[in-house]
Amino acid sequence: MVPTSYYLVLSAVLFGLGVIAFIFKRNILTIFMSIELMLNAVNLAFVSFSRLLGQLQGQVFVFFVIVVAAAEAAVGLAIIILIHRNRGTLDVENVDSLKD
Amino acid sequence: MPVLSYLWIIPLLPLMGAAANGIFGGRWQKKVITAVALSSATLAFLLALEAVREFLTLFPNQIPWIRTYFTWISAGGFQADFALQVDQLTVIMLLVVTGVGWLIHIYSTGYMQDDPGYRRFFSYLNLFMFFMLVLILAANYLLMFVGWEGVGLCSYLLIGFFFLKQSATNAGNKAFWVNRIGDFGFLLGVLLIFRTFGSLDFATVLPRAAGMTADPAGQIGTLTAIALLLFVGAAGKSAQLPLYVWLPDAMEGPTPVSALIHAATMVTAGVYMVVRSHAIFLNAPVAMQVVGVIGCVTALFAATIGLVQTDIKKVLAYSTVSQLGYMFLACGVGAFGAGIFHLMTHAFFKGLLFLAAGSVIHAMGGEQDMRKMGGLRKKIPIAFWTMFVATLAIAGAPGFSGFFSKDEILNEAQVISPVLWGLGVLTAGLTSFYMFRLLFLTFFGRQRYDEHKVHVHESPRSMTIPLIVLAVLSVCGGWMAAPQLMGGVNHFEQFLAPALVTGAEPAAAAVESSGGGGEILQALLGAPVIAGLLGFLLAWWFYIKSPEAPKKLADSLSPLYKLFSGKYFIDELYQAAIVRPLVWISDKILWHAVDERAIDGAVNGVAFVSRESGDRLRRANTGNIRSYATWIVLGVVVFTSLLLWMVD
Amino acid sequence: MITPQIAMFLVLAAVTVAGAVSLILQRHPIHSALSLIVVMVALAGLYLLQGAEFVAAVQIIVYAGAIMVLFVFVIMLLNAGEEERTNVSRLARFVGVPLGVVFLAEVAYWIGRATSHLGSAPAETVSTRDLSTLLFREYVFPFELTSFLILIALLGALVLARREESN
Amino acid sequence: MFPPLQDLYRIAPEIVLCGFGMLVMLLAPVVSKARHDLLAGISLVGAALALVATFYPARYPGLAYSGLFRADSFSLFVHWIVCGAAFLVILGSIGYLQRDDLDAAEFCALILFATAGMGVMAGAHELLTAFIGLEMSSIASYILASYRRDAPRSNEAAMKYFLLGSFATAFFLYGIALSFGATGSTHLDLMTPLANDSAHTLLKIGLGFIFIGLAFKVAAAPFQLWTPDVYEGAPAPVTALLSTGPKAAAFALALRIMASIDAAAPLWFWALWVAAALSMFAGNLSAIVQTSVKRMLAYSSIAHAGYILVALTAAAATDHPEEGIAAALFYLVGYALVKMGAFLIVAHLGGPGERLVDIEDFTGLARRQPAMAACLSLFLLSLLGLPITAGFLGKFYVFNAALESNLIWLAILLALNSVIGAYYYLRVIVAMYMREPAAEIVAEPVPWTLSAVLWIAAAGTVFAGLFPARIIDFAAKAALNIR
Amino acid sequence: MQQTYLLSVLTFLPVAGTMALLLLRDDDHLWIRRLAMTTAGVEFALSLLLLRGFDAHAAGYQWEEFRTWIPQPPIHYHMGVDGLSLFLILLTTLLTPISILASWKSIDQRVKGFFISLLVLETGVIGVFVSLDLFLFFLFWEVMLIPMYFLIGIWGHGRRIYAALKFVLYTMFGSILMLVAILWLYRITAVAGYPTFDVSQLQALLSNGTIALPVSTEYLLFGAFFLAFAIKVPLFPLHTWLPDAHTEAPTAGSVMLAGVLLKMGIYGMLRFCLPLFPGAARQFAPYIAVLAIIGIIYGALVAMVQVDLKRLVAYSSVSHLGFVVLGIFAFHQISIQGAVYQMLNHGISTGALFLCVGMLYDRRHTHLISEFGGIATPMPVLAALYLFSCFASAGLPMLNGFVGEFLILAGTFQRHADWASWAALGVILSAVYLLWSYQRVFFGSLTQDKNGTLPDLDTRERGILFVMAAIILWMGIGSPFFTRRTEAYTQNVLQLMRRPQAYNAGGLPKHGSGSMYLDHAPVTLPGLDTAAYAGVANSVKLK
Repeated sequence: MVPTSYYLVLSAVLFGLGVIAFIFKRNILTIFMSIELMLNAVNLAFVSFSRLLGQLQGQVFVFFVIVVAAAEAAVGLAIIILIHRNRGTLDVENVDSLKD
Repeated sequence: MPVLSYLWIIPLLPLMGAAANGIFGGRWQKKVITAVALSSATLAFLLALEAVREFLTLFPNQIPWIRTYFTWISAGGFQADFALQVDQLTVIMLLVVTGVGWLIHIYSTGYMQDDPGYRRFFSYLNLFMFFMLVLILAANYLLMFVGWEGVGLCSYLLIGFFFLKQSATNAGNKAFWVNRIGDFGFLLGVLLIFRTFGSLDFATVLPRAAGMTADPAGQIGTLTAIALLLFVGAAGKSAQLPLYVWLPDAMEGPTPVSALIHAATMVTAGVYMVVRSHAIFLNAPVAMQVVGVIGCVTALFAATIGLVQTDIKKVLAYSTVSQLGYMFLACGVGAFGAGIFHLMTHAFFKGLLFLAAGSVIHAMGGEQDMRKMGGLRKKIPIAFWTMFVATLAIAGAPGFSGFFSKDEILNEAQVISPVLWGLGVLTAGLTSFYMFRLLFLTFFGRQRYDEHKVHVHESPRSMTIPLIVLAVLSVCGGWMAAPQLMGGVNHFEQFLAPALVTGAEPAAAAVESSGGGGEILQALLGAPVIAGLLGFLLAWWFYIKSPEAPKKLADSLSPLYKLFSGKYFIDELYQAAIVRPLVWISDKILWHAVDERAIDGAVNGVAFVSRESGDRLRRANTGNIRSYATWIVLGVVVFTSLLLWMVD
Repeated sequence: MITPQIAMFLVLAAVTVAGAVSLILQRHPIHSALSLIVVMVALAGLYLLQGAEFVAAVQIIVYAGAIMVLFVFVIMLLNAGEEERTNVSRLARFVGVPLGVVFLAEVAYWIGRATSHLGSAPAETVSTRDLSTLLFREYVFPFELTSFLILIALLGALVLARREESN
Repeated sequence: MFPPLQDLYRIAPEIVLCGFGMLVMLLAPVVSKARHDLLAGISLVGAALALVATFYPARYPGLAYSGLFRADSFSLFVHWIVCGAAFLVILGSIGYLQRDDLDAAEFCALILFATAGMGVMAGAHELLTAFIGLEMSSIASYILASYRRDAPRSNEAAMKYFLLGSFATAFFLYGIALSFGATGSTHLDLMTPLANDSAHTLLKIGLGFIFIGLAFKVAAAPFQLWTPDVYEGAPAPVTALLSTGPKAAAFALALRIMASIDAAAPLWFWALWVAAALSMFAGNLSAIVQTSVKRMLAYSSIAHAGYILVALTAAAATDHPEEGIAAALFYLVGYALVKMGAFLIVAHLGGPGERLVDIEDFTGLARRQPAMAACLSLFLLSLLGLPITAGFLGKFYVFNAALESNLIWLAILLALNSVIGAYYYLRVIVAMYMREPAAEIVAEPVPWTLSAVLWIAAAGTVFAGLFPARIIDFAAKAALNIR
Repeated sequence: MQQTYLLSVLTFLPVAGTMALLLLRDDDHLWIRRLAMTTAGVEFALSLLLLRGFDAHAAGYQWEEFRTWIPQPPIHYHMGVDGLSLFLILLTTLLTPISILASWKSIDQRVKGFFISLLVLETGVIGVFVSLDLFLFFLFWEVMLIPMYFLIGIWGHGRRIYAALKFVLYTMFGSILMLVAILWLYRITAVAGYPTFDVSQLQALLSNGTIALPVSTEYLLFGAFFLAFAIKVPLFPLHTWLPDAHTEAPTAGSVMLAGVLLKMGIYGMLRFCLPLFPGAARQFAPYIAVLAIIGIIYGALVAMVQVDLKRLVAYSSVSHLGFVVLGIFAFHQISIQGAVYQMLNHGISTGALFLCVGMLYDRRHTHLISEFGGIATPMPVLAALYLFSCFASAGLPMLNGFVGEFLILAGTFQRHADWASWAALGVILSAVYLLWSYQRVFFGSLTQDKNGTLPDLDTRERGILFVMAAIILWMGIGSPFFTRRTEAYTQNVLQLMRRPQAYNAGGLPKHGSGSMYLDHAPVTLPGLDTAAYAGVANSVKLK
């Protein structure tokens, strides 16, 4: 059988990669994707924990997370569209009129 | 005892006069003002006489006669009452102050006739009378200090009376400040007295002080400290070295003021105070020596300056300083009685001198430089004769008042130390020299003024009468001591003695007994008289016989002459050594450097630093979310590491 | 020793990580999106491996299917081009990315260290019934809330995306 | 298997809020645009009713929905704050919405939903429920932040808030996952580490991440950088909401976790300490150099988060956390009132498009609109912490708590910071009262709704500043019943 | 104790006045002035009642009012008057109408606001003097800042905003630390089992040894309190806010500032620092005395070289208050009485000086000495009264200044002859800077012909200054009237400073306990299993 720690480490790695992506990417869309990546990592953690502990909650949480992700996606994409509409760019680094 | 029991009336009268004139006088015309001022002074004098009469009827055990009217200050264990006291010493001072003061009031009505500040002048003058009376009637040191400061105030006001003149106001400030330095000493002395005796009443302090064992010679014990501190005050008020500098400048004031305040009464307050505290001084040998030496040196020092002054009032001013020196010399050698005696006679003849000089100036239309006078003998005979009498008196011509007092002082000094005596005699010679110089320059020789510019005229009666009265006093003011020469008793001393024997063993009395009883001839041919004579002859030689002589002498001894005429450059010294540095330090260092740079700089610095750091901090908000995310991750890493590594 | 499951896991894990890395490295958002989809599919596989079939299914259908399609759709809509590697924020570039790596290392290390000894749990498959009972009994409250969450999302999309009728 | 009635009672406020939210949404299409202020009125009623509805949880306290939700005096207190905030924001923004003709319907609906989310956070007794509540309020706020669709700054604010917010949420969620793994449960009262020795580390990381997620929400340094941008860019009424409701809810959640999970407090103590200190300085110092009042207030709210964190630190430091908790709650009340008022005033004075929010534009306000200036001064003074205002007593209690836990140094830092704060608050007063206006600005008439809000806020501030007894007593009760 | 309301009335009457003012139209200046004046007048009249009913021999507080205000932490609305505060209140109620009169004409901008601030200020100050609860005290202490801030900032001159900010920030810096100290003290009492903010109770607890502060704690507490008060006084080197504030403030502001606000610092020292922390006070007395003496001399010297009259007077305040602080920290009954008396004197004579300067300013709109010269010719009356005030503040006998200074010196000299001797130097210097500036302003011939036409004082101004002069004279001659009433206080404070060797614990009824809410019965709501809630307070296990 596969030791749980493998899954957990994998989820940690994915989460970390998500974080790196968030900082590294410039396109708002991809940044948003990196958030999705992080959420997925969390899901993995949930699933493997639920399996480890033999409790189903973990898996239930995954549904909730997915729903939340969906909601965020709807709103986030709408905001992104607005940004693109008003500024004609998706590069976060050009969206910095609010500062200091 | 109508007056003695209501003693407060005497000082109150002049105060009322001052208040009335000062506050309401604006609307009154001159007559009323004159009436108010004069009546208050006159009444005060009359009541003083009555008081003296009543005093003479008292039994010895009722003396000192003390009346307490109300509590002025009381806090914790401390209490100072508004209490007046009369004893022999007070009586003398009372007569001098009210009497001379009264005369000078009269004189002033004439002298200030045309001055716009007439009302102001008289309210000040009355106020002065009030404070002076408080000073001498006070029954404790604190109330005495009230009068002490008060007369200082009035002197400030009256010196700066012509406040449009820069020099006058400067002189006023100088007088007040220098006096304040003295008062600083006096105040500390008073504090020390309170700390030592737990009270400030003469009636408590002096007997105790007398009862204490004297500080060993050459050492500074409590009593000596007190005595010295008090003497600092005295030196300030009575213009002794090194605090005399204000008195010559004080001549900026109107002449009657110079006569009353800066010759007859206020400046002698120091002497009075020392005599009043003689019980303390007697047990403080070091202090006694200091007083004597300072007095003697001042006498000589001022006399030398007086030799070469050309301003008639300046001469008199320095002579005043010198004479005050005599009085302190007397105190220093324990002859307090003699000191007071000289104080009195000096009040007569020096007051007279000033008033006469005043009427000369009046006659000359304000001219004070003797070199521009001369030959006034015929034009203003009264001024001349009175002044002549006064000169004889101050020069110590036998029979005149000055003769007795000065002679006595020197006798006493002789007993204590020949050196002091020698210097005293020398001073006597100088005194008669500069006084006759003044007389000759002013009244003899050819007239050195322009007949058409100034028409010399005799003063109005209001001015001449006081002159004559004072002249009479200057002649016979000293006769009370005369019998002594015939081996009799010195009535003055005898009268004063009870006030001076609060001490367990009155040194004064001892000295006196040893000093007394010389016979006439010795006295008449005594060194002082000789010296005086020499001085007179010298003056006659210089200013009548060969008027060009002084010039020659001045050239031959030019450095000495410069030193004298430059007043030993003491003022310049003070300016350079004290005043300017103080101002510079306060301005450049304390204010600008410390206050503005250092302290405020620090305060504003804090504000600046926080603003700067704020500016740095807000730079973190680049507006770029990638950097924000970086910060967040930074926080995450730090905090998780904190948790994982640190916390456990 | 490598059991089939472990081998399976390793493969899937490799795919996931590769997908994630390519998500980072791809310049064109569409490629990133696709690599994300890869990640999700692989994750679904991992769920299956752990016997969470239903979750795996949802993962494929909702996540990869619905959400990512939405992404792709938006990318097309805005025809977002390649992202040019601007580097306005030096902080992010020189501090942020390394920090990210540090973070990854730290968390992975600690979790690995902490759970290394846990060993493995049997992969008995979860019955959907139990899942649903749990969801509709215990967790009915958050479940209801999620409905409002979606309502909010709808509202948001409505508010934000619609154009002013005025212009 | 319908949930028992009591459970419904216990979430009555949320039901009311969501119900009215939906009602407004349903009415929106049928009511003509012109009459949308009617809908605002309806949602106002909703908020008010929600306040009233808190009577039920007060009447039937206890755990609901198999222990996911908990109604007690603590959640009650927080409910009052958030519902009150919602009420005031809606009332205060009516005029604003009309002026900038923004649609009132969705605006109010979103506020109601967000508030419901906050309510859930306040009462949540289980982490995932809390998470859902958090998401409700957050997502709603993302939308609200970009409510001025065609204002680039508004969108930008929304974008930043959204991306960073979800970023932080991911951490929060990961934290939940890890602590779930460590304790085998997400019910706050059951979360004790499992016997195995992996649990401790996992719980550490988990709670650490949860802390970070919450710290982000309450705008505590070093997670605060989004705050000024978002607060400045978002429409001022939304800023008013953001700076009060969600913050209060997040603090409530943090307190709840801290008090319920035994491991949390000692783990968080140092983090709280550092965050408090950093936030105070970061907020105050950067606020000094601001030229825009709106942004300055944003920074000041960071500083105030720091002050409240001091109270939390105090609570974490002792086994008698009541004083810390009570202080935090009281502070939140005063703070919410004041910040609400201040931002609404800025919203009004900003004029169409909120262009006039610089200090320069406030010069001579005392002449133009004395009442307005007086109110703003009162609020600023309260933020500055001068007596007879709620702000002072808030600080007073925070100090008290800090000292009770022997956090002398933190107290002294707090003291220094309130002096620094004085500097920039007074600068605004200087501008309003002591400078002559640079440019001539025409004063707009104040809509009665806004003035009503301002009066309420001002009165509340002074009242709480003079007679805090009731409030602090209830806060104390809440603190005692937090678990 | 019998409940009276006089103190509350005194405290809040001015605020009531401001409420009335708010009803008036903004431009109805005449009636605004009249109303303000009436309020202040009535206030003064009422405050005289205090004097009448005051029992000079009672040691404790009189006219006490005691009501519970905030139950947790136990904060009481506790007011009372003793010899210390009595005359300070009278001073306040006297100076307020005076400054209203003084600004009758000179304030024509935003008149309403001005008088409102002035009256609120009065409330704040009186509140400070009457409150016997640390919390209440601090409340008034801070409230008072705001009106003053406005007075300086709105109606001031020149760099008024800088000055106002400086004033507030300086004061706040001190007072916020004091707040921390207050709370710390409260915690200590709470832990000891007697939680209280009540001043008299604290004094009792500490002096009868029920609570013994650890030395280091006492030092820190003393430091925090003293810092706040020293800034207010102000004590060198914390004085630099004063010259700015004074120079820029309007006349009324300066009068209140110098007359009353500075006294709050002294009051604080006497009311709190000495009785509560005698050990620390004794420990630090030498250093404080040195600072005070530096202040005396430094202030005088800097005043000497000022070019701006108001600045000069401001620095003279630094010098004078140095005397007061010295007197306090000599711990001698005489000197403390002197200090109390001297702060009244300073209020009057410096107030008078500021009024005079203000009258000059009204005519010429400048404070620069160089702008004047020879003013005595056109304005003899002002010249006379100004000189009078100068001598009052220079400590001329028979005027008020002397009595205070002398008592301070006399008392100090008993213990520390050296301190007194140094301090006495101030007596010389004060004469120097006052008379020198006076000469430059009033004496000599007119330097500028526009000064030649200045009108002399009108009836209102004369009235003001005559009143001040009369008081100066009275206080100079009739000092026992005051000292008799402050005697009991000084004895009391020195009594409180003695600490018994043996502690008699349980001197007071023990109520409450360490934590703020432990005496709250844990609240149990129906429907909850009360077990989970019982004794919650202790059950939260944190380490």
